[in-house]
Amino acid sequence: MNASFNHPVLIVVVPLLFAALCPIIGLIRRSLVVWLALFGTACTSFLALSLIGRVTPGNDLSYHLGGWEPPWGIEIRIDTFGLLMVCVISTLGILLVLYSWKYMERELPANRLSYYYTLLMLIYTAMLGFSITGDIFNMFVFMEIFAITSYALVAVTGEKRALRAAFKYLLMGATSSVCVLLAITFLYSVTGSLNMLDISNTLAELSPDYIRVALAALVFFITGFSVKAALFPVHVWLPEAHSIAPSPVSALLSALVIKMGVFGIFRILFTVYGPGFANETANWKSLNEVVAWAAALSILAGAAFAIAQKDLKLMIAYSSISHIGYIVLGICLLSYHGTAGGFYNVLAHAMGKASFFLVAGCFLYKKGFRRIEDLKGLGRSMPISSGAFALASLSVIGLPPSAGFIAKWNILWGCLDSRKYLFAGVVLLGSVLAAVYCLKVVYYLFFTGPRMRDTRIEEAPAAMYVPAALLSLGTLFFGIFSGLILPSLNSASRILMIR
Amino acid sequence: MPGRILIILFSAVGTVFFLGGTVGILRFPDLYSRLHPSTKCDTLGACSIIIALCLYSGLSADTLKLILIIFFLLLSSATCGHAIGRSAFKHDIVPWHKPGVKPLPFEGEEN
Amino acid sequence: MNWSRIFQNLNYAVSLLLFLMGLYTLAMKPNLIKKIMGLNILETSVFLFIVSIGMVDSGQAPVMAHGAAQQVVVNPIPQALILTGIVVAVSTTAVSLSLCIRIHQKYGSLDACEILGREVA
Amino acid sequence: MPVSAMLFVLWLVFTMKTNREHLLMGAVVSVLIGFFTSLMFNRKMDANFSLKLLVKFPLFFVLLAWEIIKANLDVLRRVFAPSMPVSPRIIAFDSLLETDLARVVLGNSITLTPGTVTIDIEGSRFYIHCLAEAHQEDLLQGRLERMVAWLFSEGPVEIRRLR
Amino acid sequence: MKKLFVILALAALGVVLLWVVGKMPEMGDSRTPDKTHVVPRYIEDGVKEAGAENLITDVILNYRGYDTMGEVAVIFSALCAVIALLDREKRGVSRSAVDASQVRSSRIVRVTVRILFPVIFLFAVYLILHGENSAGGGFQGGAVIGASIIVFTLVFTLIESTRDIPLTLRVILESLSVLTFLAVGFIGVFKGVEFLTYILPGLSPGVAGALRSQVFMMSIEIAIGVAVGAIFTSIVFAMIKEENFELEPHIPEP
Amino acid sequence: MNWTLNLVLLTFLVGTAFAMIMLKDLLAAAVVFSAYSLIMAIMWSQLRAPDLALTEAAVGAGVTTVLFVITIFRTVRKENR
Amino acid sequence: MSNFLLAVALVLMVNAFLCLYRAVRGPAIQDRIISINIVNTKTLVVLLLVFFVTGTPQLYIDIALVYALLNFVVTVAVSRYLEAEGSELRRHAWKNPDNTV
Repeated sequence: MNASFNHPVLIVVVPLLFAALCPIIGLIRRSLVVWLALFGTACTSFLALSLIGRVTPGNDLSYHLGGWEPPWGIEIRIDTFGLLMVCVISTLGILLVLYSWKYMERELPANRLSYYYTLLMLIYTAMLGFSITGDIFNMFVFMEIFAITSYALVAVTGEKRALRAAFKYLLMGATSSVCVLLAITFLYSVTGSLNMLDISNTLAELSPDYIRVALAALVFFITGFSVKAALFPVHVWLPEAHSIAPSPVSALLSALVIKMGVFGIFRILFTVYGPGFANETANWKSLNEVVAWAAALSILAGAAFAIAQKDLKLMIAYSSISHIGYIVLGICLLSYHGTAGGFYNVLAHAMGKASFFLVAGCFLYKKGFRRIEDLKGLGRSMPISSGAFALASLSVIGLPPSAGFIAKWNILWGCLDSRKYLFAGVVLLGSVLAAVYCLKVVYYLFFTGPRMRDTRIEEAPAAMYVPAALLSLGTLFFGIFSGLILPSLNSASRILMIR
Repeated sequence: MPGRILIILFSAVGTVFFLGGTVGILRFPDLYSRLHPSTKCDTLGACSIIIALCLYSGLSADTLKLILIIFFLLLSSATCGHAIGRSAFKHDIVPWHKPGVKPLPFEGEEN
Repeated sequence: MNWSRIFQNLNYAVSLLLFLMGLYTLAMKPNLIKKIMGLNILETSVFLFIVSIGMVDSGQAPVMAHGAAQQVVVNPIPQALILTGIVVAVSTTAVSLSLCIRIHQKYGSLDACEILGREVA
Repeated sequence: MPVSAMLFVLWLVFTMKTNREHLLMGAVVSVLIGFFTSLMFNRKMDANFSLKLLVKFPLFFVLLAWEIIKANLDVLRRVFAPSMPVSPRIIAFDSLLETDLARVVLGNSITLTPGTVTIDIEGSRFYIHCLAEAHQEDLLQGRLERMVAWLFSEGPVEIRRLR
Repeated sequence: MKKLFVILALAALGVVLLWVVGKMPEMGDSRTPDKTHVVPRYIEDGVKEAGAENLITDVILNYRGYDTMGEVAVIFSALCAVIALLDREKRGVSRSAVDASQVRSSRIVRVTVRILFPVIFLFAVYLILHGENSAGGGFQGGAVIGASIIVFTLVFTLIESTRDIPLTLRVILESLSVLTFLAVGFIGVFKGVEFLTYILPGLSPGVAGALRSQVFMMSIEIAIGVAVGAIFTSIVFAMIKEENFELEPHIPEP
Repeated sequence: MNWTLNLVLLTFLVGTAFAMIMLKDLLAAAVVFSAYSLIMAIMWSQLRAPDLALTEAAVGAGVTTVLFVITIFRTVRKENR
Repeated sequence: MSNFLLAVALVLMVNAFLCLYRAVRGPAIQDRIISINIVNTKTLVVLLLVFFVTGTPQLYIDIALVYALLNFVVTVAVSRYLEAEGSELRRHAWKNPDNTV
């Protein structure tokens, strides 16, 4: 029993602790809350990164809460994918809190700032808990936490359209939560367990009477989670909510929260049901096909809508739909390259999209510009932000030295692997469309407007452009050093497919 | 067995009172008069059925709680009736009068 | 379809009916507060469903008295889950209602058609 | 403190246990809640309770119960009669009772007794809704008012005597 | 037209669901998978292992205590959400449709609330403290506390109520539930066992199971009760607040 | 679990839900909602779930409905259409 | 005996169903509140009957107590706001707020 024995649960508990402390500290000194939140996220990310050596593919880290063994108690189970999510969330968390420091000071009255940070810490708690839990009802509980907090975070400025967007989000999100609960009900009624592995074992030898119910549960799970992930037919809440929310919140929602929906789909399709269930019935595979089609449609629709937008943040939001499509497509290809690529895209998109939104926030903060046309020549007056945008757009498009390239390359490989050439075409077309909308912005930033001499450099505060720049450098880093993560993702996916 | 008869009696009486409350709610002409069956008949119906239950369970630990329920029911239903009536009064909802009867001064302007 | 079986599992059928009614309210009623009520119906219907699953005929409530002999007890797990579920429902309702208040302050209306333009979300 | 004592009795009724821990818990809880309540109500609470009231109250309750039963039978008769013999009206009268609590008890008793519902109290003036003329006369005889005056030992001497 | 379409779609969904439910385990059957797979252990050993006679309390506070921590976090986040949405510093004229602070409520209601308030409160405390051996528990008791204070606030005005429950105290009480949960969990962590394992600081693991659990469960229940009461109170205060709204233009969007 | 009572309760549940959906007056719908949750509480006790019944009673009668009422008075009383 | 009590509960539920008519129909909001109040009282009694028939009343009787205590919360809340609305209509109560005290 070594010192890091309790780290899995501490990842969830530490941000919760800081969330509870935030309002109390806020009463004493409001300016301290930011530092508290920063410290909390730093601790969390230290804990998360310290787990890296301990989880290897096929060798999950299991932690029994309260000392009750799994089917009876709740289990925390960290596999490679969960570990990836945890590291991404907690590392991005620090940067987003740092960014919020200056940005939110202007957006919110002082008395609500401490509650903003509380909500931020709570949403981290929920996402971390969601990623590493091994229990479906526990997953639902954490899903509700991040759902409620994200409704509030969208509307936190109290702006007119933000409220509308938040309400729309709330109605769809709450309905999807009910769908998930109903699915849990169905699944519980035929398996009698809530632990994922236990359910998976039970499903493999399910009595044929209950196959129908289990499939209904699967359908409801996927419906519910795809609303949270904003897949194509049910994406309608996303553009408004993500574009109107304050920029760090947009970055949070786009980079992390919708990934939770994807992760939910992944967990249900592979950890809970999995190929073992597929041996009983062909339905699992055909459902995978359906989801993959929805994902392909989201890739195209998201990119097409993004091209049509005039508003920068709205464009980025639609681009998120497209990228969620990539991730889900990769996961649903049933080829280990695809799954690894999908998860690599989680990393790449989290950094790239967060960088996009943060840069958009910088523009908004400094100049008050939202429209793409207004950005003319901003590349000269705000070089660091614009540079970060350009760098991140490499990753979003999927051009070679960036992480996005590695991700899309692997997804493409997966498509070819499983002989779905149509999907391969979709992936390529999506990249071309992404190039159109990203390069339009880059063009406006750097190749139009007044000449270099006429402009002074007016950069946003360092606390704002540093996170953005770091994130876009990160996309480059993980593009070049893809060997750090990709092999273990590959082998973990391979194990997943064999099981 | 006298206990049984008492229980049946009490619950029957309670049911009749409840029925009276329902019919009163449905039949009476206006809001204020509907207050009467709702506050009185219902409360007494509930009380008598609860007394029947007291008898049914015999003298046990629950009896005191049942009596407490009766007490709270009386208090709260009287208060509720008053509160509803007062809100209607504040809303200037004019009470219904029998066609032949000369209406009394409303709001007690003179009496 | 066997009628006696439906009658036995009436709770399932009714919670499905309530589920559909909640969905209908959520989709069709323009008023936001009405939508929230629909959401509540929706949630309650699922709660009813899962607790009905845990029911055992002639079972007792899962509270063991001191030194009681082994008795038939209904399944405590769904009840524990729904306890959490009710809390979640209340929280969602509180958040959505405060959103309603703010929306009314800004828009002067709670009608989804007026707020969202032509479409009814 | 009287509040706390009452609460302790209620606690006993709630728990139905007489272990030492439970009694101790009850004592602590009721003292705390008594303190909290007096804080919330600015210590106005304690003035109204006295031991005499505690003795008189059950008697009053019995009398009231009889009135309630009469009231119910009367309303029941009017409800079920095919012709529905009601002619509702609102009347106002001034009560001679002085304290808040007494007026409130009177108001609630009026609500619970024959064909009358208290609509409003403004100062000493009561607005009563009567279901029929008989109820109005019954009320204005002031029997209930005397009962309440007896219960709280207040008001002018002529109404303080019970009947 | 749209209505008809939606109704048809819902009917189709209903038929499909009925088709699915037709294959579900019968209601009331005691041999269904959910009652034979995991649950028997709870029923047979729950009281011995976990310490409370109420199996539901066992499940939510001991076997699945982590879920309950999540539940507490849910309600805490709801509170933060409501406050972040509604709390305003600027003063201004109320824009609500009805301004209830201008009218005092009826005296009968006031006195009744005055009588019933301590009783409801006491009952709430009773519910909190007796979650182990009968129905009740922290959340229910907290809800009743919240309801009692809500009634108080509605009948007396908000100013009278907020004066008596100061903001600072409320904020601390609200965080209390989460903090207590974490404290209880961390006791286990510091003793070198899993989070939320109920171990007393003085005792080594494995001694006097039921009693030990009861101490922890009781403290968690009390903390949840107090905090839920405070949270509901704060939510209602935030929603009711009439005189603290900034004056905003009230023009509907064209 | 008495099937007649169960049937009546379920009918009532659907009836109150229907009334809640159909009423144009939101305040009335909120008040009906309290009745709905009380019926739900009886359902819970029928299903041998005393804890749930208690929660539903406390929350439905005490908190949710009051939240609805407060919101309705802060916003609008009547549904437009 | 228990069958008789169940029959009483059934009759009460049917009664309550009739009351729902007034809740749907009632012209004024107060009518609806009255009828819902009646429904709630009946529900409470039915609850008690069900408990006693079930055989373990000590578990459930707290629920009835919660009802009895909280039954009037909703009514008081609604009527309180209705009063305020009414006085808003009449515009006299708040000019001299002391007259109702």
